[in-house]
Amino acid sequence: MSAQINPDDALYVDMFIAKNAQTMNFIRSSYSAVLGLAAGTLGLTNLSGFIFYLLGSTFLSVLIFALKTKGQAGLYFRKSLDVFTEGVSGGLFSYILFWTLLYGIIHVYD
Amino acid sequence: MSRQAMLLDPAIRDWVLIPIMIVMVLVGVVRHQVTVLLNGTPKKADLKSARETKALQRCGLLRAHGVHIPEQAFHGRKAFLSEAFEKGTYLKEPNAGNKPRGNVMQDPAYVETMMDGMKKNMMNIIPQTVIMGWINFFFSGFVLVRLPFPLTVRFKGMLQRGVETHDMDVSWVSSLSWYFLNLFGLQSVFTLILGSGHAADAMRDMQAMSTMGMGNAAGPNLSATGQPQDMHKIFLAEKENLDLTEHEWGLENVETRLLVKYGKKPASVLLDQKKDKIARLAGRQGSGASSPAAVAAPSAAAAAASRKKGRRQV
Amino acid sequence: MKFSHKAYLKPLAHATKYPTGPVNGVFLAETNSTNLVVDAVPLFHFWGTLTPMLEVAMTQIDLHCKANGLRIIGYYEASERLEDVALSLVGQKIASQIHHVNPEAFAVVIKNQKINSDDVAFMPYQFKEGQWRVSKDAFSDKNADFSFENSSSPTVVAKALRGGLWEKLADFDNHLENIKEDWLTNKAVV
Amino acid sequence: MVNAAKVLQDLRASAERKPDVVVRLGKPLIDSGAVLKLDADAWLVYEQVAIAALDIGDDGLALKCIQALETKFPGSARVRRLQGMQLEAVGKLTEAGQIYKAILEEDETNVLASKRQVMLLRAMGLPSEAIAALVKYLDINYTDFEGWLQLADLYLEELMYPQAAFCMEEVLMLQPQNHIFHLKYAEILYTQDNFQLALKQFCRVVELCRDHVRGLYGMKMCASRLLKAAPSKDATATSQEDLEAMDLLATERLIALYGAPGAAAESSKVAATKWIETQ
Repeated sequence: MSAQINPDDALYVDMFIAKNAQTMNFIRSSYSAVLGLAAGTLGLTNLSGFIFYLLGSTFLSVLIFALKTKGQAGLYFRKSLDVFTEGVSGGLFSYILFWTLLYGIIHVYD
Repeated sequence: MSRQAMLLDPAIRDWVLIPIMIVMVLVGVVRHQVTVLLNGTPKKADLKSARETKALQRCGLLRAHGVHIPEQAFHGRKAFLSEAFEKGTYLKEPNAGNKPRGNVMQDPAYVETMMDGMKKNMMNIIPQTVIMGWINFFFSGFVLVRLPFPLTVRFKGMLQRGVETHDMDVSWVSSLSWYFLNLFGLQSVFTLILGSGHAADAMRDMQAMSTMGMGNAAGPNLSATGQPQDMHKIFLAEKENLDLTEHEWGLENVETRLLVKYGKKPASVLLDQKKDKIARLAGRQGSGASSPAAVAAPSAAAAAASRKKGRRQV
Repeated sequence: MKFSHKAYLKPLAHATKYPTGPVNGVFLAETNSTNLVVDAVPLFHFWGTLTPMLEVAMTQIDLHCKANGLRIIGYYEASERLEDVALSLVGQKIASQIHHVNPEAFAVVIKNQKINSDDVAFMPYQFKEGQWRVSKDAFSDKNADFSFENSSSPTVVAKALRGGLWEKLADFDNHLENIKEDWLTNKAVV
Repeated sequence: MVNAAKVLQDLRASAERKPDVVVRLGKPLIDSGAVLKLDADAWLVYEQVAIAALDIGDDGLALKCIQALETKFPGSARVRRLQGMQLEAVGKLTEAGQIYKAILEEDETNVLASKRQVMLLRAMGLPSEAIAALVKYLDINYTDFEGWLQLADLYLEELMYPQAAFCMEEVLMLQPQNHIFHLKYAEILYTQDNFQLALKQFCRVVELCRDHVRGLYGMKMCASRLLKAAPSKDATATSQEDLEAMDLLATERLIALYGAPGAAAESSKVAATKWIETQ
């Protein structure tokens, strides 16, 4: 791709983009932990647990999109879709951990 | 549901499940504090070596951000830098090349960086091996908890190590797998407790353990084999890449981009310009025929362009 | 040259507003009167030595003067160093340009140390034998060239500046950042 | 109290020079000792208020802060630098120079001391020595764009435009997103009568920051100058047709900006619109 700077590329200052991504990761991973606790107590199993995570995660992204970035996520992330995808994989691990923990505590031990 | 309704003794929960988790959180926190302590004392880089690394950085920067400065500014710098690297003006000891290299171990700076690298690596490996050893020793031979989601049978061997039953549902897992679950799952807890840039990062542990200490943690001016790098060679290598970089000015068509931005011209104009540029590039390459690879790629694009614009041969 | 209250107040307000960098501007007088300096227009506090915006500013001031029966009569500047009262290289160039158009043009360097005190903070320069020379002990009875329209100007100005009047002043740099700023007449600062 | 700490923290992050605000917020915190509640940040606030106090000449407050830092970090190079700055503020430049030399003897790469040394030379009115010291500093700390900016200012003060242009190119490579640097570079190029390059940089300013008045003015002047001059032969120059488009765009945007109701004061609006017509 020619090294020509396309107009929008230069507008993003890498330092700020990294900061935004970091905050998103911070919010989403803590949120996923809580989501895992909820899934565990509800005793969700198999696919419903994962669907629950995706639903919760999108709900979080919509909240951030509407409230924090007031609709123009493009100002804060290179692509406005990043709000929905940022940190989802990171959050998944904590979700599974707390989900298993709670599920175990409630359903596996009598 | 065909799952066996098996319940476990709550003592397992109180004495195994929760303690492992707590221990891992505490170990993570301790390790973070120790790493902070370890690299707390920044070592005094002397002027010369700082200047050396900065010169390399300068060349890298010119290559990366050269697009922002005009043509002659770029070429002026390119000439200056390649000539300076050739002569080795930025070298720590200009005639380091031909000095017979003494035994590596005497050079204090070299030993220190090796020690430093070793310490960092140990910090990553010790806690993990200790915990795994502890878990294997105490908590093996029984099923700890059931995963709420099914896994393929292939996982059975790994997840139920030490519990040699073959008809048990794979979702029942041993304490070792609970350890792995915690290792990755506690990221969010650590970010909560230790703030964002914490050192208890599971990914790095994995990487450190896999390379067993000979990774790039061995310090900047040491090659993978740990021998002190002959800086002059690095500079010459850097000079080659610099000479190869072509300069493309980012502001070449800034006027048209501006007109498009203000809606005076359709955005398609930008695309046509890009094609013309590639065509012009191919034209120069075609006649020069310097390297076949370069000719193949652009000419393909140019062919597409010419087809669109009638039989303009490249 | 007689300085009206406004012509003394605005340059000092300009220097007080931007103490950390060099500032400059021009003086205005009526087309017909020869020795009454009625107003001052603050120009720059960013980069005083670059010409594009200087060209724009000078042309716009000319147009403004033609419309209001005024003409450019002098140039002022303040250095960022406290005790520096020499007319800078750029200052000499601009002052000479004004002098070229209007022979009685003069230049003034603001004495930073005197700004908050009650005595005169202007160090006037006149163009003599092809050079900008300091006009010795100006504003005193010995030298009739430079004086005030009303002698109480320094004390009144010093008090006004201590009162924070300088915040209302806008120069051409401010105007370029926000075109609402009225830099030509600065009505808010009188 | 929390709000003041937050504002001080933002000012530290943005490195804006607002000494009066810093002293107004910091002085009560320090006098009442409430600043110690900020634990780690307390010492940063002490340093920040000390520098601001020196800036506006409140030596008592500055000495108080430096004293507190001295007791907390005895003999630290950073505190000694503050003492050097305090001496500079009261005009004892030579003693301040000795302090900086001492710090540098201990640790050659101390950034703060070498920067203060440059500013000291500039405050003493010795531009050539300041330039030499800054060039030596930048040869080592190449990626410090503030150093390059300072060097550009020093060169501009001496009207050495080509060197200033070189420095601005370095700054652009380090900070390509900031339109102010593009603007400064454009104005230096214009002063060198390099209208072709200046026009490109002015366009870049307007591209980065839409409807930037100063950028539009620059664009208009460069375009009209190039249109008046003979069309240049070299291929990379902007084509005549682009020049006219630029001229037209700048005129139209400026008229729109000034024309908007209540956008500009009467006198400046009249002057600006007349200027646009005469170009």
